[in-house]
Amino acid sequence: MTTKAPSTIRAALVLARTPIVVPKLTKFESQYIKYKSELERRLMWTFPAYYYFKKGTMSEYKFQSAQKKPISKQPGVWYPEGIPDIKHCRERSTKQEVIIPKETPKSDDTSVSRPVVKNPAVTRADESNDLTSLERQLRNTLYLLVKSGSKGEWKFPSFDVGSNQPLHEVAESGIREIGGNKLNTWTVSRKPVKVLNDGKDGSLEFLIKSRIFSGEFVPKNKDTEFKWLTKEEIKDFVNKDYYDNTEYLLDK
Amino acid sequence: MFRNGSATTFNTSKRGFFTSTILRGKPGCALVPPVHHLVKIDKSKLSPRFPGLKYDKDDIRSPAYHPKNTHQDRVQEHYLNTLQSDMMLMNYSHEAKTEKGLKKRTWDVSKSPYHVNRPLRRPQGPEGQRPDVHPIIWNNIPSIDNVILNCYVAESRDNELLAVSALLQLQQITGCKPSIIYSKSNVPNWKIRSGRQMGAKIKLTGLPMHQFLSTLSEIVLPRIRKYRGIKLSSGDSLGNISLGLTAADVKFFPEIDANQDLWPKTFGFHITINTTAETDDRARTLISGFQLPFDLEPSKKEA
Amino acid sequence: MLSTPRLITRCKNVDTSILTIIRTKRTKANKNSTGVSPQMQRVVTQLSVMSARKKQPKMLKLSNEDLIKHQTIETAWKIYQDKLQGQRTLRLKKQYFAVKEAMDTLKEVSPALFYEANVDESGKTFPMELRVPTDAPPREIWHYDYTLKTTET
Amino acid sequence: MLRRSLHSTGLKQEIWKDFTKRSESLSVRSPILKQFLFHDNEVQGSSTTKPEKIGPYSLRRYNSKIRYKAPEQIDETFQLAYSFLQDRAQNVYNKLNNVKDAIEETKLLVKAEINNPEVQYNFQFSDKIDNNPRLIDYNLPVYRALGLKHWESRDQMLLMQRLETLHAIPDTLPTLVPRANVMVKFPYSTGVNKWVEPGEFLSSNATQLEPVFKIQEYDTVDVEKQRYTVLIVNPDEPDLATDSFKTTLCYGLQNLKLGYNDNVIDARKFNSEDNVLIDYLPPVPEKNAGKQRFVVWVFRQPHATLKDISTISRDPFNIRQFVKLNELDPIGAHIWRSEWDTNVANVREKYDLPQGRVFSKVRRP
Repeated sequence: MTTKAPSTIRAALVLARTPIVVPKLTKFESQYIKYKSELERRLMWTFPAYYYFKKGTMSEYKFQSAQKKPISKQPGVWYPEGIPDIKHCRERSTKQEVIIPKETPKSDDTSVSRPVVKNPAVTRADESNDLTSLERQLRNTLYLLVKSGSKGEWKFPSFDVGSNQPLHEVAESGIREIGGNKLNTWTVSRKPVKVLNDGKDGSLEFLIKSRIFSGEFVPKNKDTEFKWLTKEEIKDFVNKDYYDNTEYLLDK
Repeated sequence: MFRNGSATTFNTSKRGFFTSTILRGKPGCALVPPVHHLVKIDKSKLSPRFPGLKYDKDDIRSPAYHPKNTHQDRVQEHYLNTLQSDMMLMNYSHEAKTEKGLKKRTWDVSKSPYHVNRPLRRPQGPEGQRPDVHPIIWNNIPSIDNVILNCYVAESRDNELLAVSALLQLQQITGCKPSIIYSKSNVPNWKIRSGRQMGAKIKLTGLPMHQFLSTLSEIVLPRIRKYRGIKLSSGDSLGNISLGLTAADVKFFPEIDANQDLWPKTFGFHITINTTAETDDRARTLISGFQLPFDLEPSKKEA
Repeated sequence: MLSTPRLITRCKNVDTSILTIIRTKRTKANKNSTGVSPQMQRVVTQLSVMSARKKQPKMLKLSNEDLIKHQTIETAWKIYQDKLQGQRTLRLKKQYFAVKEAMDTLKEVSPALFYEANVDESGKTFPMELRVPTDAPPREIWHYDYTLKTTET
Repeated sequence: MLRRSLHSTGLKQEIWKDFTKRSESLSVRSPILKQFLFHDNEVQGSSTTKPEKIGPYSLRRYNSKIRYKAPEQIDETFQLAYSFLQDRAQNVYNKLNNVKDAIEETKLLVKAEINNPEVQYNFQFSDKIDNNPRLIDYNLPVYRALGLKHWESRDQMLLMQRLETLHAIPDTLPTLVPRANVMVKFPYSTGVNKWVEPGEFLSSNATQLEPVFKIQEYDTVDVEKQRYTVLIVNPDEPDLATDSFKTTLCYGLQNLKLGYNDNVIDARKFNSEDNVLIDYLPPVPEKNAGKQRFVVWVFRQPHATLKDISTISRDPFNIRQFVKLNELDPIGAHIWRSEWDTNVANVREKYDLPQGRVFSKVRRP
């Protein structure tokens, strides 16, 4: 364990931004999910259109005219692909494709029924690869790394612990000293997540886990550089054993 | 199947007798290892009837097969990637011990031989037995087990058709098949007779459960006027939290909201979230991770 | 599952002559007959929506090759999920022992800090800002304009 | 020759497709089926046109081929699953090189091949009892593991149920831990070539000539040195002296050598002098003496030959003593029942046995 009286105790802050968008599926996962949802559609009950579109109403007419009618069974006709078995205008041996009638998009596109357009998951910060922006890598968790001066190393921001302040308060107030007050962070827990003893001066560094929800890190003095990096990117910036010690703490 | 890896040579000449030791459980009962019926016989597999029932439910050849993992479950991934490690850290307590719950007390066997098979005594004090509370380590981090919706319709004591509407309402909201609940007791002055259909209930697990929780937290609860969050007093001290929705709140569900003319009458229901947590506090921490609000300042009463 | 005829026969306040007509409920005939109370008609439609009658697809009959393909896919998925589960458990285990070691060191080094850190946080809840990731990002991805609240929490 | 793999990431070693070290029966026999399962690139790559979608190989009639609709996306998902499982099998094979202990090795061999779709296809859709070694080769541990699982899913339960309900277990031997699948049939007497279901009633005509056994071992056993003994006992022979029943030995074979595949014991398989313990005597139950059970017991012999077979006798035969004397390990059993019918007299005459007695109810004095 550590020596009896270490020279200094430091509290470091592992500041994380949780992912904004759903994580990326691997090839096998996405293909498997596609296969299972196709299987589910094949085994799904027929859509009870008579319940949602009353008989004789305008909406029912519009709905039925938009549907693709299956081939019906006629007497005396030979069906090589199997005799059609239609119930509630659905061919029972295949999946049912319900086509939702689309109105023609009106000119002003603020109406409620305009088609839903998904925002791209790749933002401008991703394209310009701006590592200091919080709007990059929306599918992964971003961690704040700080380097003091040009010669320092990239590591989590750490601060010396005074005599009476608990660890997590030191970490939180320290980050606001170097990064400005516009930081809406939430300390996950008062308990340190990991203890690192720096070989050189034998000081102990306790990591405190915290999450940022809004605001940004604005360094007060110019020579502190900072970067928001994912777990893989941290690997290249941080020296080897520092990464090995903290690798399992970082989320995907 | 009574077989370890290699071929067991069973000593057929004489059954091996064990000395009856206290360790082997209650003395005085037969301690001979079983000799017969070593192979468990499942008669349903032997009879030629009902071939469809021979497959288990997740075999594709079974008529009751329902495919799972049909969509990416964002709530489950959120729990696994973010909440789980945070929960373990928040609930960590240094050198914590398992808090023994109240247990039934055993008789002192050495006092008298008649105490051997006597039923256990009730635990000390007025309460009944309580389960132990274990410290959270890496393999017992609380997670949500299932969510139960229970829609009891009081008016259906005189008009039983309302139970059918409640049934369809739950199926509309969750997309799963609910089941009918029947009145159990016979209370004349509340005009309730047992055995009548009084509403519907449904148990949600997996993807439907997560979809219901996200619809609840992102669409329904924010729309409720002056919603103060789940009460802190809710919970059965075994890690299950419940909340209620009134008939008006149910109208905010997108499935009901989309065709309001089909739903002149809606029914409120109770939502019970069963978690694997062992105390209410841990369950509350877990559920708050899915953006379900809690009434943290009950003191500030609204005007 | 609730079967249609059983429930209707239990309804007391409907005289039985109508019941027989209901049994053939959706045919043309009942349209111009004495008709049925709209409330009863709505319940009958609700029942038919929930019943599997005329809505179930054909049983899925796979050829031998496709059955083997399906079984191979399911086994691969199960093994893949077990592998992921193993990795997650290992990571959580390392995290647990890291916290344990940190608290041990802290207790040894400075009991005051240890006392502060070991305060019971059992009632703590996640803040509402902790967002469940969605399929696509919101229009305004990140809110920069955050001013510290007056009372320092 | 190494085929170009599905992924374009250069040549990838495909363990389930090279049969240099692996046996032939780990792959599907017909090339059309293989093409349908894997849409082998080799066929698609070379021919410009994509092969028109022929229906699945297992549906033989052209109409059913056309009418068949496969679930969507199943082929692409299968390819990814296949390569995932193949990589795992590759790792297991690599591990195999540096493992010495025999049990460990068989476990790894099973683990490597059990998820191979071709192995599953061979096993699930071909005869498991009269197995064709090209498709199901019980020498391979993976087929033995699959065979054991299949046996335990039904036939083993049926056997144990019949042995216990007909009380063959306490009456002849105290108990049985079944490890081998024992099958019996009587093809010589009537030419009916059907395996007997345990506990069935067989007419005396059917059991006239000696039976044929098939003993399928699922454990890894030293095939060369292991010898087997087969005894057929009848615990319901009426014994007037003690006014009760006695056990007689109906047929006894010893020192049988079995392989995993060629394990059918019939006249061709053994020569009479050193294999036959006692000649076959057909069941000849006497009238009104009730139903008689004939229990077939199969044992593993600890040594190549039995210790002392001099004292063996057909009529008062004590099977427990015999088993204890020769330290035989019971691994499987079978049972059939027979009762008196009009043909019993012919069978007795054929084997010049004495006239059958006719029992009748006697009023207690």
